[in-house]
Amino acid sequence: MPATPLEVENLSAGYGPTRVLEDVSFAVPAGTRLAVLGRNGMGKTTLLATLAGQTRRYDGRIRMGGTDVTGLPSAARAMQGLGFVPQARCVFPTLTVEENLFVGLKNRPKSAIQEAYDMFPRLFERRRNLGSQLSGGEQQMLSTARSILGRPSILLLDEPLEGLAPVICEELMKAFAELAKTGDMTIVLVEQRIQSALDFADRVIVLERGRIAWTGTPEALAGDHDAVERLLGVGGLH
Amino acid sequence: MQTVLSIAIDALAYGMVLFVISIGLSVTMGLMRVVNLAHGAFAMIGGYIASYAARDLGLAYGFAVLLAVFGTIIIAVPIERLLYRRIYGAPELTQVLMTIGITFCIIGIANYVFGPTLKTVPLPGELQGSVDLGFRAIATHRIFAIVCGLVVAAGLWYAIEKTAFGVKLRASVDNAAMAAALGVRTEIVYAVSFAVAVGLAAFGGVVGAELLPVEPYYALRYMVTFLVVVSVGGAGSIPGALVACLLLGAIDTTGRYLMPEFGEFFFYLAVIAIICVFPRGLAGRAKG
Amino acid sequence: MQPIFEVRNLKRAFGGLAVTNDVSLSMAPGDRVALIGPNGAGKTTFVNLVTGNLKPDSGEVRIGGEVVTGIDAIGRVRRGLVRSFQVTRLFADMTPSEHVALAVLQRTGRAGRLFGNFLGMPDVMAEVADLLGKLGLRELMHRKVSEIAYGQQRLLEIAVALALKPRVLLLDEPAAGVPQSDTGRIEQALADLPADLAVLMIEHDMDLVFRFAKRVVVLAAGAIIFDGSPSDVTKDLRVREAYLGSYANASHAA
Amino acid sequence: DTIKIGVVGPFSGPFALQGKNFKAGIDAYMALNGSKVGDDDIEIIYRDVPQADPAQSKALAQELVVKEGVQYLAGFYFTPDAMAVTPLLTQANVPLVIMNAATSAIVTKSPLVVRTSFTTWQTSTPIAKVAKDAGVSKVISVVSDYGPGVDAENAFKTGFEAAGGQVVEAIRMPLATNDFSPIMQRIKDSGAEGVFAFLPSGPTTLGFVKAFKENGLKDGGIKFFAPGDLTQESDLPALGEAALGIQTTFHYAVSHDSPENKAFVEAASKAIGNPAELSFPSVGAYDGMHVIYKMIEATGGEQDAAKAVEAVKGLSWVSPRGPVTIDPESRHITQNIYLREVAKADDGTYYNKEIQTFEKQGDPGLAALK
Amino acid sequence: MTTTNDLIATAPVRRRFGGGDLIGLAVILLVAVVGYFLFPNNLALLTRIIAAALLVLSLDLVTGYCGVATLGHAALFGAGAYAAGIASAHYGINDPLAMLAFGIVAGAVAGLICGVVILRAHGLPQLVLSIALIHLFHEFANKASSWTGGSDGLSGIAPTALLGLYEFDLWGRTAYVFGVALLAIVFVVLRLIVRSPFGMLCRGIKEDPVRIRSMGASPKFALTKMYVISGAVAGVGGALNAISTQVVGLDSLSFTMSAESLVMLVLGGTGSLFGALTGTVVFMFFEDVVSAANPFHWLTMVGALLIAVVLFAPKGIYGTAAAFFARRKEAQ
Ligand SMILES: Nc1ncnc2c1ncn2[C@@H]1O[C@H](COP(=O)(O)OP(=O)(O)OP(=O)(O)O)[C@@H](O)[C@H]1O
Ligand SMILES: Nc1ncnc2c1ncn2[C@@H]1O[C@H](COP(=O)(O)OP(=O)(O)OP(=O)(O)O)[C@@H](O)[C@H]1O
Ligand SMILES: [Mg+2]
Ligand SMILES: [Mg+2]
Repeated sequence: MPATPLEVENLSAGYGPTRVLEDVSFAVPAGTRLAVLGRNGMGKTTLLATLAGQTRRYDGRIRMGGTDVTGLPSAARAMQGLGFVPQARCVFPTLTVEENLFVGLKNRPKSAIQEAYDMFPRLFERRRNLGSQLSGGEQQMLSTARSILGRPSILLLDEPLEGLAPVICEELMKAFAELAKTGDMTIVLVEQRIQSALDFADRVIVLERGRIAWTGTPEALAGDHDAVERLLGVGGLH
Repeated sequence: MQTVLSIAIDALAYGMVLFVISIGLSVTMGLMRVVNLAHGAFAMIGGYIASYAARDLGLAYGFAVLLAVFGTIIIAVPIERLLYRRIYGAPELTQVLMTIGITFCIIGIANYVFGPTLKTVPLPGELQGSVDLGFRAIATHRIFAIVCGLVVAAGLWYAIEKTAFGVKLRASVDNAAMAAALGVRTEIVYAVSFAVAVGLAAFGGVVGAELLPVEPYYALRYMVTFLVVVSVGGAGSIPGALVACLLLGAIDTTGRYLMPEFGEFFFYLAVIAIICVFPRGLAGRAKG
Repeated sequence: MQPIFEVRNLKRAFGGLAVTNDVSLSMAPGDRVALIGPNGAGKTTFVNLVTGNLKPDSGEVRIGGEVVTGIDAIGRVRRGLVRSFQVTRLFADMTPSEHVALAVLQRTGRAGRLFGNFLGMPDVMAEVADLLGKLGLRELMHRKVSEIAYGQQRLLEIAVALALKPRVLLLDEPAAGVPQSDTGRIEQALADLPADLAVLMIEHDMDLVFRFAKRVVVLAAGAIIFDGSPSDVTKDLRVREAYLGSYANASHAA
Repeated sequence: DTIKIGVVGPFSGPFALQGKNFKAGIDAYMALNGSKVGDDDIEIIYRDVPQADPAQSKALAQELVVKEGVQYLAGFYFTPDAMAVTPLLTQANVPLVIMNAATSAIVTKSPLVVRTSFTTWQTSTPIAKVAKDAGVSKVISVVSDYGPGVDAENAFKTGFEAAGGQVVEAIRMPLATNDFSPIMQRIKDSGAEGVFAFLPSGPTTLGFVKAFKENGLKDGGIKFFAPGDLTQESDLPALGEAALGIQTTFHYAVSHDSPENKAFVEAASKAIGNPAELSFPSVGAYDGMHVIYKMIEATGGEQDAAKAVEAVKGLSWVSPRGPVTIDPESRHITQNIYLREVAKADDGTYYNKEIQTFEKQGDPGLAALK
Repeated sequence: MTTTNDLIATAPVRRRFGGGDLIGLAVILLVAVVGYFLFPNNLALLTRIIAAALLVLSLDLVTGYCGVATLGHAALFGAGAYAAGIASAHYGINDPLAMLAFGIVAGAVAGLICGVVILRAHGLPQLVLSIALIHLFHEFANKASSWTGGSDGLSGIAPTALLGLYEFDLWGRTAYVFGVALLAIVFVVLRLIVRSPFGMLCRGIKEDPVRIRSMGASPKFALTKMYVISGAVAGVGGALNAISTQVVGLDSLSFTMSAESLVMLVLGGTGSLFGALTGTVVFMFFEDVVSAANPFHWLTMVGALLIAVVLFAPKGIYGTAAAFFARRKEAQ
């Protein structure tokens, strides 16, 4: 039996003295598309950042593919197959688009950059421009493409649709689904557009003040009007 | 005409010496974003090692230079691990405080170990004496410095702009956390870059020792010069630093020739003028 | 009615790329315009040009009939042209109440005062409380901005713009990063705006666009390819292809 | 009782070498003459002013007087530091013995100031005569652009023109000059037969002397004249070959041949640790101590500044530099000025070789002040 | 709908000149009195510390509150010192308060000049502009030696008795009390200014000038104004220095002094008046103690202090202590 790609046990984390995540536990089987939902400031970003090794962890363990990565620094986790698209995009402003993509390659040959251009032709047009010169949506494309280039086995996406045109959003969600299926990639998605997230995911976690308040399938969530109203603050889906 | 040529030669030689000594600072300050006021201190350490090796141990010049570069790097490695690593990404003023502190310590130690007198690095026979250019003589070691400057400039430019390491370095500087999330081992990238910068400082300290003689206060005496040259060029840009050195060298030399009593005015007015026209330095990297 | 905001033949290129290619647009007081278009179409650049953050290669910008092309960004703000930023630009070390107070003080010409404190100015405080309350930031008003979540920062960004009491308001993706539960607040805040204010909103959230806008302008590759009512835009083939995709078929388009 | 002497000087920082020489001179004097005068023990209290800083100097002097209760103030490398202290002296009832600061005017600021060093006028005037005697009639003067440099320029010009020579050009260059090539070009273009130079002792002299040689001026036959600051002994190992043959006038050379100097150099070398670091401020300090010892003798250890200063007016003795007298009127030291040439000793080291003596020189700068 | 009153009630205590400020003023005066009785023989040092503290406070205004990086702030201080000194030495204006006025005006003018130049760039180039400026000022003072005495220093400054009553004495008592009074007044005024709308505007500029511009305020104008205020404060320090030392040297216009004041500020903690004061007192006192203990090798000790502060108190001594106590309070 293949090891579970991502397991989290009793995780608590935060910033300096401020505790944000409390006692979060879940496991994601291979090829799962997990959506993490929650209202503003409930700790979704913090959860992904902690998984990527970028915030302070107070307690708990994280295992990737069976190995304990709790103490590993960010770079080591990345080399073990973790991909991270942060909410703030974090494009390298003084690097060109091509150089930005190059950093995401990890150890793959340079020619692989073409994959990113195939995914977003817009980036190819702008390949010689600096990251800081890109439009908001272009930065979002770059950030996503950069992480996918490294062929991660687990991909953490923090609001990857923000600022993208509706056509692109559709295509991107299709592409993610494709990656999860054929590429055997486990995807953790944080998204504000609840409908898009539910369409995409096969499992859902809802965070409330840093704790897991609800977990189940998208269909179950759509049917649980009370939870949707209380935890997500919207008046119902579909 | 002869005078003009002659001044041009002097300006070129002076500019290149400035370049060789300060370029390491452009790496730390422009690329690693550390306001490293201790740059001169590392140049000075290089000078002391070379002086000791060549004068007291009687080693060959080339060997003394190598020893200076690697010796300084070896001394700098623990300093990087223990001190510099703590200030990467810290506010500039904190970096100023730390690196001035390091400078003070190095000065104090140098004063204690080597005493306050001037130290020279004896030149090998080939570099002594002058070359006759027809209309004037120029010291051979200055020609050597010019060549060194060109080689360093080309090598460094290539390393930063064209190699994978250069891309990773620039990415780490832009956003260390993100670079790490993409698998870049930022501490190693930083340590290597720092070692390169320190090695260049030591190299410059030795090559430039004829012009800026080595003594304990070297570290502070020329700090401003290095800082000015690098910032006018636009920190982090090798061509920018080169142009700045040549330009400032020319202004300084011409000013000192035409009206030496206003030499300082000339130089600093030019600095102000250049920065007012190019507020990010001649070839400043956009900071995002 | 005389337009309060007018742009004529605006052009700007970066290198060889014509990012704003001969754009003309005018808005009357009370207009509610949505500016949409593919990523990289030049929407943010357009805002930068009209606010004076970027210099156009050619063209003219007027506010209330006055030509402001030669006036800098600050002068344009003082004439009532206010924008919000696509990526939040807030003062990390300051609190929401300080942000809004600063804007109010600036508007009322008191930001240069050397003595006194806004906490002792009842009119300022009342306005601050009112605005922050509207956007649901009351509980956070004395926290540092660096400690509040991104979505809340977006709301504050709008609060600051509103505090300047603009005549023309340009909103660059005000809802990006704001969860569905809170977009309502933004809509409410926009609905409460004075009726004679002209608002131009850039947004990729089509639900919001169609609820808000009375007029939609579509920008593609630096040029306006559509300018008309929301109901017509979904029928425009070019817009559907370049931008809306299958959204045009969804039921939301009113 | 213990009599305390407060010594202010640059003991750290870029001029630390000179401060070290102060201490070496003082230590040498006390080693040779004991640390007691009569029944009183002598205690030296050092205070550091690394760079010219009158505010700090004054604060330290005040602290020395008020808190430490020193009876004598001494040292002072920089003129402004000494100037800042002079207003205190009368009220504090403390004499000030200047061991270096070389601007003529200091002694006029208070009747309680005595100087045992030299002035720039004093050491720069005789070289004008040397230049003229060497058959040079057109000279270009090149000095660092600050107080002492200007003094040197004026002193030389006055002396040289009096002797019938002509200063064709006077260049003042910034203190922080690193590259002297353009200056050398100017010298070449001026058509002068000789150059008079003044730079403060320290790192820049190295560049200057080297540039003089490398730019072909030395080989071009241009003669080089300077006061001795330019070839102070502690810089000579670095200057080396390039300085060979340079003629300077100064009040003291470590190589001075006399039994007094032999004893002094031996004691001072021991005090400073590395004999190569020994330089002129040490002798100013040594003689300053002599003056203070005489003052203590005269007052019997009582604190009476006026009486102490009165006692040394006209005092003559044989210093390591030769015979000297405190001029009763100006309270500045009258001494021999020597013409020296940089020469190579048998052991390969370089030294200032005395070749001519100008006896009993006063301070022409004071006359120029009036 | 909320009322203004309960808003103020929930606000952290930040009134116009509240209890915290009075405590601050009391602390300053208390330290001054303790200093007087602890070091009655070393008042000159304490006066020098006060003059430096005024310079560092002035620097804090532009660096700590506005984010302007400068290594040339002594230009403002030196202008004040020379103006006060020249008024006395050349024009016979010997009344300390008149000299002070000269110092303030000259400092403000120098602040205006420096502000106009330095604000043309940001970051490192800005730092270099300030370095260039301080060298120009220094060189100018060196050249104008008939006015300034050049490198020999400007002597002949002879302030008369303060208010016609208190002579400047050997023990430096008058100078010290004068200095303490000036410091207290300046502190109170600055305290008011940094809390005013203008102070808030400057903090905003420090974080994001572009945002401020889009709020309709001109960062350049505000910063220039702050520079003038800062110049007046530095001018007070310079004048105090000239009055108490009675000699003004080129060092008061030097890069070294500028750099040292920056070091003191960062040591204490930028962006807080107490940080500036703490940094000055700690640095100068430490320097005095170690340089008296070992005049030859004390620099190493100072270097070690700076490194230690960065390692263990990265926000400066006061800044870190304040953060520590704030956290403790929050935890309770
Ligand atoms: N750097 C920080 N320092 C202190 N607290 C922080 C910091 N960043 C976030 N927080 C706090 O942590 C909490 C969770 O923030 P987080 O960004 O994880 O929320 P989120 O669920 O991603 O919200 P959003 O939907 O707005 O992106 C918030 O209450 C926020 O105030
Ligand atoms: N300084 C610049 N130099 C070169 N190209 C630039 C510069 N600024 C913007 N661009 C390019 O201009 C185009 C338009 O950018 P703009 O930010 O206006 O797009 P946008 O319509 O706001 O897109 P989005 O919806 O993604 O925010 C982009 O392709 C961008 O890469
Ligand atoms: Mg988030
Ligand atoms: Mg945009």
